[in-house]
Amino acid sequence: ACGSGSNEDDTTASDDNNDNADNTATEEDYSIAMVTDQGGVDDKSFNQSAWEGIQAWGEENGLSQGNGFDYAQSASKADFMPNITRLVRDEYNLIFGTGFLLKEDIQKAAEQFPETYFAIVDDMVEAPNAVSVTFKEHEGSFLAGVAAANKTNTNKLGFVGGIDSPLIKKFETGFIAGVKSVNPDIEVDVQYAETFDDAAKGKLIASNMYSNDVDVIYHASGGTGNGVFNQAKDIKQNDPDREIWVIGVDADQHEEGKIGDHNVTLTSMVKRVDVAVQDVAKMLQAGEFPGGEHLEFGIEEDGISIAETNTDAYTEDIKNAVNEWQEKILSGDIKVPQTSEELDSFIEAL
Amino acid sequence: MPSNKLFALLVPIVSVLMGLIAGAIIMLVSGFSPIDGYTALWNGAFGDSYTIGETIRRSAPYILTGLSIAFAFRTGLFNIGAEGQVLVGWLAAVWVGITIDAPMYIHLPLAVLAAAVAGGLWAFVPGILKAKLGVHEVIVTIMMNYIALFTTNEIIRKVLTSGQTTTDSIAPSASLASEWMQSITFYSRLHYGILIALFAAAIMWFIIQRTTIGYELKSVGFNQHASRYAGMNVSKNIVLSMVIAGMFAGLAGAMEGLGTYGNMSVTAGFSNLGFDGIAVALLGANTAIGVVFAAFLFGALKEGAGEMPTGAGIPTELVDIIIALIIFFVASSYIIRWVIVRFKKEGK
Amino acid sequence: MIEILQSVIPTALFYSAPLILTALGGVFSERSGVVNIGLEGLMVMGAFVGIVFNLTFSDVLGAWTPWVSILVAMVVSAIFSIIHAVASVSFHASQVVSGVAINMLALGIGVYLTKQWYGKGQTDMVAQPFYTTDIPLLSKIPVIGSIFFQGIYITSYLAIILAFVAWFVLYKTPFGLRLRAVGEHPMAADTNGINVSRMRYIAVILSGALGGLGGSVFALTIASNFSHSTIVGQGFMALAAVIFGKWHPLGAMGAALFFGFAQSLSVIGSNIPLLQDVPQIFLLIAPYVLTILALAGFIGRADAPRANGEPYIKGSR
Amino acid sequence: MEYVIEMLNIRKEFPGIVANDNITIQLKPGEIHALLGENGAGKSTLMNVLFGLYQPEQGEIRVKGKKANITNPNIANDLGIGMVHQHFMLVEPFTVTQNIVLGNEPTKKTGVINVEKARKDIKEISDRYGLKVDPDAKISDISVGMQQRVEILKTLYRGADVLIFDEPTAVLTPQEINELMEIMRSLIKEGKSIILITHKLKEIMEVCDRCTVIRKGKGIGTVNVAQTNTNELASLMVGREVHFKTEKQQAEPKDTVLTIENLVVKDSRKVDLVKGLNLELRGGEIVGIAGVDGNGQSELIEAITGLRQAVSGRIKLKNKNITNKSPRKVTESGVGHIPQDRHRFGLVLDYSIGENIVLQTYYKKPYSKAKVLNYKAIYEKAESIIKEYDVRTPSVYTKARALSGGNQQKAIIGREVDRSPDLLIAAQPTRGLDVGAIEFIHKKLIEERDKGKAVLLISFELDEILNVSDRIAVMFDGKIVAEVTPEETTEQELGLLMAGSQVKEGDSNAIQ
Ligand SMILES: Nc1ncnc2c1ncn2[C@@H]1O[C@H](COP(=O)(O)OP(=O)(O)OP(=O)(O)O)[C@@H](O)[C@H]1O
Ligand SMILES: Nc1ncnc2c1ncn2[C@@H]1O[C@H](COP(=O)(O)OP(=O)(O)OP(=O)(O)O)[C@@H](O)[C@H]1O
Ligand SMILES: [Mg+2]
Ligand SMILES: [Mg+2]
Repeated sequence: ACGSGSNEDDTTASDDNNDNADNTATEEDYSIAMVTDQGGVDDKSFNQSAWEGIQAWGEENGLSQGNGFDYAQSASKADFMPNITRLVRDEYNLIFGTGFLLKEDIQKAAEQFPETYFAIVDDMVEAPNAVSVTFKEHEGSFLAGVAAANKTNTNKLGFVGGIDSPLIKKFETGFIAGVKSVNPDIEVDVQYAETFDDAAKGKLIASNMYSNDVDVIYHASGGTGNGVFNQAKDIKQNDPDREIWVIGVDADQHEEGKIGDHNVTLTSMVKRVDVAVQDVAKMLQAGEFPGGEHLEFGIEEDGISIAETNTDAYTEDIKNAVNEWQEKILSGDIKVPQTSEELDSFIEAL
Repeated sequence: MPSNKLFALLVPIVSVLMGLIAGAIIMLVSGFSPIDGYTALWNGAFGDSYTIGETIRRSAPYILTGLSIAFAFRTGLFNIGAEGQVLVGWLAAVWVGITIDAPMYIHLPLAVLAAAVAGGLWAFVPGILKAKLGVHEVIVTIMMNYIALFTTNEIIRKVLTSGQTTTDSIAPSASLASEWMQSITFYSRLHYGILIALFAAAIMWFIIQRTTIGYELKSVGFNQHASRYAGMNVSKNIVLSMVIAGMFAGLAGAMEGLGTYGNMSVTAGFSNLGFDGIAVALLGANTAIGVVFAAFLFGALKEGAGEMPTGAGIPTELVDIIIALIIFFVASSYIIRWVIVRFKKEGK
Repeated sequence: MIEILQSVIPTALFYSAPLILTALGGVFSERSGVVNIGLEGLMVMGAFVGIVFNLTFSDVLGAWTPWVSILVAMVVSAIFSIIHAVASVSFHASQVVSGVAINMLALGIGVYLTKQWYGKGQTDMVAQPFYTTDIPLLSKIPVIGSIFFQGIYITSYLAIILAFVAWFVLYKTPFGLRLRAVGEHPMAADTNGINVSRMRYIAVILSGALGGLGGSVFALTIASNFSHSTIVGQGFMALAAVIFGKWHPLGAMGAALFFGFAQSLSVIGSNIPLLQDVPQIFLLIAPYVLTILALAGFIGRADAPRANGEPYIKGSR
Repeated sequence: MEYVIEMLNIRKEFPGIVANDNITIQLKPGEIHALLGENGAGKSTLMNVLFGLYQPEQGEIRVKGKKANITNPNIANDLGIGMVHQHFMLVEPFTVTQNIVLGNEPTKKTGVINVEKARKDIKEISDRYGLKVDPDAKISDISVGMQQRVEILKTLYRGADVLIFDEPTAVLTPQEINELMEIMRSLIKEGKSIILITHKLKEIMEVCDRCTVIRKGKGIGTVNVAQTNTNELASLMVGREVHFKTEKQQAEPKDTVLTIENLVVKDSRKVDLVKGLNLELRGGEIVGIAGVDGNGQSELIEAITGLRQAVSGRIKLKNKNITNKSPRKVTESGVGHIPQDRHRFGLVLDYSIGENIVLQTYYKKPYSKAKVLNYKAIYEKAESIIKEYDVRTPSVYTKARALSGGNQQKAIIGREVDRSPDLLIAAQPTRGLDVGAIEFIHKKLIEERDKGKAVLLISFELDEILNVSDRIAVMFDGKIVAEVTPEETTEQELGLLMAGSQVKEGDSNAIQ
C-alpha cells in the first residue's frame, strides 16, 4: 500500500482484503501482480508504467490493490525470486517481471511453477507458460534521432547510455540511425556512464558534451540522466537564449526539463509498458495467453511513442519530419538497426 | 559482577529486543500496526519452509563477508573491500563454471577455489601496499571496489559473452544448487553453499583461536612492535590477513555465482553484500560464532522485510532502521551492561 | 590545453565540492579521535533534508530556497550526528560500528519518510536548485578567468573557503589546538583541564553539519531529487579523501579535488586525441587506479591521529 | 602549624581492591615531601585523587586549611596544584609551546593563539627556574629530560604552587636527575611546595625534608628524613630487611659469546649513531654499558637483536655471524632481550600473561604442534614462571595490560631468562621498580651469569651498573671509549668518561 499516497491510511483494510483475496479467487477472476526491479513502482520509468497498466486493468475489472492485483518491490537482485515466489503462493495468475534484470528469475520461476503464467518485460524467456514482452526501442530512438537532427544548430549531438548492454545499444543505434538518415554529417558523441544511478557522472558527461558544442543529448540512463537534465537546465538558466536540449527516455520527462519559463526537454522516447501489460492481461482474460511467445511492441502496437508535450521546442516542422519517418518505419521501407553491426551497414547504405 | 559469558549472551538479546521495540514505536507513530508488521516480518522470514530456505540461503554470503571483515579486524585491518572481492570471486567462480568441462568432484571444488583465489588476489593489493608502503587499506579497498565493479562488468560483456549482460549458466557439474534442498523448501534457492559458509566459520575460528597463524595475526593486530620483537614477520602477516579475508569474501561470490544464480550479470551498482558484511562482523563481535548468528539475524530481517509491504503495507526500509538500531544498541553494550548491573543491584 | 582545462576544472569543482565539505567534517571528527565512517549516512541525511525542505518551501522562499535548504540540512544532520556522538563518546561504543549504523539508519529513515510523505520511493525534482554563475570582474581575467571563474557553483567556492576556514580553526585557534590534542592524547588533554567528551561531541556534530552540507550541496547541484540511490558511495569517497589528505583540511580538499579531476578527465578522455583509442574501461577505472598509484607512489604512509577510534574512558590507561 | 595540603583518611577503591585505605599525608609550605611505597602500593592513586582525576570514597582534602572538593583537574589547577605524571601527558606531534599553553592559550583579539606571547611567557618562567627548553621543538624530537621539563613548565605556567612529581626520575639519566634536583631546590626557593614520588631512596635522602610511607594501600607513617637512613626507609616500605648491594662471587669468564666488530648503525633519521663500535663479551660475566642516553645504546641493542639494520661491521654470537639476521634468527641463535620499553616491545598488552610468556616460542613444541597451539602447555609454563618470578597477577589468563609495571617487568624477565639464552641483553631492567623488585631482578641476572651465560646490561643508573656489572664499558658518541671494572672506578670517574673526557693512562690497563 505504500506505493500510492492515497492508500496509506487504510492499511488495515487492505490487509484484510489481502486475506480475502486468497480465499475468494475463483477460476474466472484473474489476478495479476508484478515484481519490480530496483527502480520501484515510482521510478517514472517502465516499472511505474507497468504498474499504471496493471492499475488501469484492475480498475477496469473492479479490483483493488491487494485484491486482484498487487506488486512486490525489490530492493536488490536477491529479492527478485522471493518476491516472485511469494506472489505465486498468493495465487496470482499472472506475474510480470519488469526489467531485464529479472530474466533469469522469471525463467526459473516459469519452470518451477507451471500452473502460473509469467511475463517478462524487456527481455526474453523460454517457457510454455511465459510470454516475453519487448519493445522496439530502436524505432522510437530512431524518431528521437530524427527530432534531434532537425533541432540541432551545431550538427553535434550526444547520447548518454546507462550500462553498455544489448538493450541500451538498441537506443544508441536507433538514435544514430535516425540522425544520420536526416543528415549524415551530424556527429553523435556516445558515452556510457556504466551506471544507472550516478547523477554526478551524468552531469560530468553532459557538461563535457555541451561544452563541446553538442546541443541535444538523448539519454537512456535512468537516474544518471538526472545529471544530464541538471546540466542542461543550469546552462539554460545562465544563458536563456542558448539552444540546448535533452531528450528523455521511457516516460515523458517533460517535468524534469522545466526551468523557469523554459523547458529543456525537447521530447521523450516513451515506452508504453502500461499498454503492453494491459494487452497481455486482456489476452489472459480472453483465454488466449500467448505462452512461449515473444511479443514485440513498437510504434504500430502503440508500445512506443514520441512525446509532443513541449510544443515550443517540438515544432510543427519537427513533428512533420518525425511523422514522415514514422510512416517509413511503419510501412517497412526502412528497417531500423538494433546492433552496432546493423548500424554500420545501415549507414553504409545511406 | 555477573560473568562475562552471561553478558555476551544478554547484550545482543537485549539489543535485538530494544531494536524491535523501537521499530514498533516507529510503526505506531506512522500509523501502522506493529503486530501486523511483525507478523509479516516473521512470516516473511520463517513463515513456511520456502521462506526458511530463502532466509538460510540469504545468510550464507552474509556469513562469508562477515567473516572476511571480522578476520581482517582481528589483525587490526579494516576491509571495506569485501564488496569488490565478492564481485571478483563471483566472476571467477562463474568463469570456471562455464568454461571448464570436468566431473563434479573436480569441477565444483575448482570453481569454489577459483572464487577464493580471486578474492584473495584482489585483497592482496591493499595488503601488500599496506605492508610495504604503509598505504591505508581503507582507501585502497574502496578504490578496488570500483575497479572490481567496472572490470567484472567489462569482462562479462567482452570476454564471457559477446556484448551480453548475463553470462551463460554454469555447468551443472559446478553448481551448488541442490534439488533435494529445494524440494524440501518449496523451491527456495537454498543450496549447499550454507555448508561451505559454516565450514568457513569453523575454519576462521580454528585459525584465530587455535593456530600459531592466528596467534601471530592477532599479535600483529595488537602490537606491531612487540610482534617484530618476538620475531614475527609483520608484513607477511598483514598481507596474509588481507588475503585470507579476501578469500572469505571471494567465497561469498561463489555462493551467488554457483549457488543462488548460477551466472553473473552486469550490474549497475554494488551488491551490498560487502557493506552489510561490515555490520554483520561488528554485530558478531568479530568472532566466528558471533558472525554466524549475526548473519542469520541479518538474513532473517532482510528476507522478512520483503513481506512487510505486501503483508502490512509497511515500507521495507523500516527493517533497515530496526537493524541500524540493533547495531547501535549492541555497540553501546557498555550502557546496557551498566543498566543490567544497576538492575541487578536494585533487585537485591 | 587551455580548452581542456576550461572544461576539466569547472566540472572537477562541482564534482569535488560535496566531497570537500563532507571530508572536512571527517577531518574534524577524526582529528578529535572519533572515527567517522558514518559520513555516507550524514550525506544521505543532508541530501534528504535539503531536497524535502526545498520542495516544501520553494514557493515561500523563492531564490533563497537552496541556501536555506542547505542550512536546514546542516542543522538536521548535525542533530542526527549526535546519535553517533552519544554512542561513541558517552557509551564507549566501537566507533566503526556506530558509523555503520549511522549509514544504515540515515538511508532507512530517508527512504522510509520519503515513502510516507510522498507515497513513492523518490521525490520530484526540486524547482530551486543551485545554478552556476560567473564571478563578476574575476571572470573577465584572461585565461584564468575562464578556467576558474566562469560557470561555477558558488557552493564550490564555499567548499574551498570552508577548507581554509577549517585549517584556520584547527591550526590557529585554541579550539583547534584542544580538538587535536583530544584526538592525539585525550588523557593529556584531560589533565590540562580540557573536557574531552565535550570536544568530541562538538567535533562529531561539526562533522554532521559539514556532512549534511555536503549531502545537500550534492543533492541541490547534481541530483535534484532524493531516492535510495542519490548518495551511493560519495561518503566513502569523502572518507578516502580524509585519509588521502592525511587528516588535514587542505589535504582533504586536495584529495577531493584530485578525485574530481580524475573523474572529469575520465569523462573527457575520449575527446583528448591522445586518449581517444584507449578502451573506455580503462578510462572508467582510471580515477581509482590513479588514486592507488598516487598513494603508493608519493603520498605514502599517513599516520592517523593517535587516539583515533579509541573511546576515552576516564581513569583507565 | 599551617599545611598547604592535607589529605586526611583518604580511601579509594577499585573493583576488587582498596588502593588507598585510610591514608593521611600533610604537606608543609616550602618542603619537599617524599611519598614512598612498593609498586602498586597506591601512591599514584593517592596523587590522582589530589589532582582530581579520581574521586575518593572517603576522607577529606584541605588546601591551605580550607576544605576542597576536587572533582576534576581544572579545580586542582585553580587551587594551584600541578602534577607531573608518571607517564608523561604530552601530545607528541605538538610543539613544546603548544603543550604548555594547551587549555590556557593566550589569544589575540582575532581569537588566534598568540604564539609570541606564549613563547615570551614560557621563556620568562624557564629562565626563572632554570628549565631549559626549546619552545618550538616537537615533543617527539626532544629528549625525555626535556619532556619532563616541559611537564614542569606546564604546571608552573598554570601558576601551581604545589607540585606533584610522580616518579620523575625513573626515566631520567643521572645528569638529568641532578638537574631535576636543582630545579626542585629552586622551586622551593620560589616558595613552592613539592610532593615527590620515587623509588630511589638516595634521592629522598638528598632533597626531601619529610617522607610518608605507604604499604599495600595503608599509611605507615611520616618520618623526618634527617632522622632516618635508607635502610630504615626500605624496611618501612617493604616490611622486611632489604639488601642494596647484591651479593655476588667473583666472575669466572669463559669462552667469548658475543663479538662486535666495527659496527655502524643509523637511527631512524638516517644519522649514524653507532660509529664503528667494538665489544667482546664472555660467558659467565656481566658487562654493563654506561653512557648518557642518546649515545647509540638503543641502536646498538636493536642492531644486535635484529630489530635494526647494521650499515657495516659484524656481530658474531659464539662464532656464528648474526649480523642483520631477522629477530627470529637472532633469538633462535640464543639471544634473550629484556627491552627498554616494555609496553612497546616487551608485551602484547591485550594478550594474556600466558600468551605473552610464549611470545617467542609459540611455534615450537610443546606450545604448538603442526601449527596448532597447545594452550595447556602454554598455561602450564606460564604458571611455573609466574610462580618462580613472583609475578603478582590474579591468574595467567589475565591480560598483561592489567598488571602493574613491576609485575609486567618480572613476567618479561621470567620469559627471557627461562629460555636460557647464551646472551641476555637487559636494557633498563629495573626502571620504575621498587627496591624489593630491583633486588630480585639483580639476583636473577647474577644467577644467569653464574650459570655461564653472558649478560649485557644497559642502564642509565650508575648504581645499578656499578653494583651488578663485572666489567663496565663506557659508551660515548657511538663508540666504546673506555672499559673499567667496578672495583677500580667511581661514579665521578664514570661520569667524566660518559661525558667524553679523555681516557686516562691508568684506566686502559684495566681493559682486559
Ligand atoms: N584504574 C584502576 N583500575 C583498577 N585498579 C587500579 C586502577 N589504578 C590503580 N589500581 C589499583 O590500585 C593499586 C594502587 O595503584 P597505584 O597506581 O596507586 O600504585 P603505585 O603505588 O603508584 O605503584 P607504582 O610504584 O608502580 O607506581 C594497584 O595495585 C592497582 O591494583
Ligand atoms: N585498567 C586497569 N585495570 C586494572 N588495573 C589497573 C588499570 N589501570 C591501572 N591499573 C593498576 O594501576 C597500578 C599502577 O598503575 P601505574 O600506571 O602507576 O603503573 P605502574 O605500576 O607504576 O607501572 P609503570 O612502571 O609502567 O609506571 C597497577 O598496579 C595496575 O595494576
Ligand atoms: Mg605509580
Ligand atoms: Mg611505576
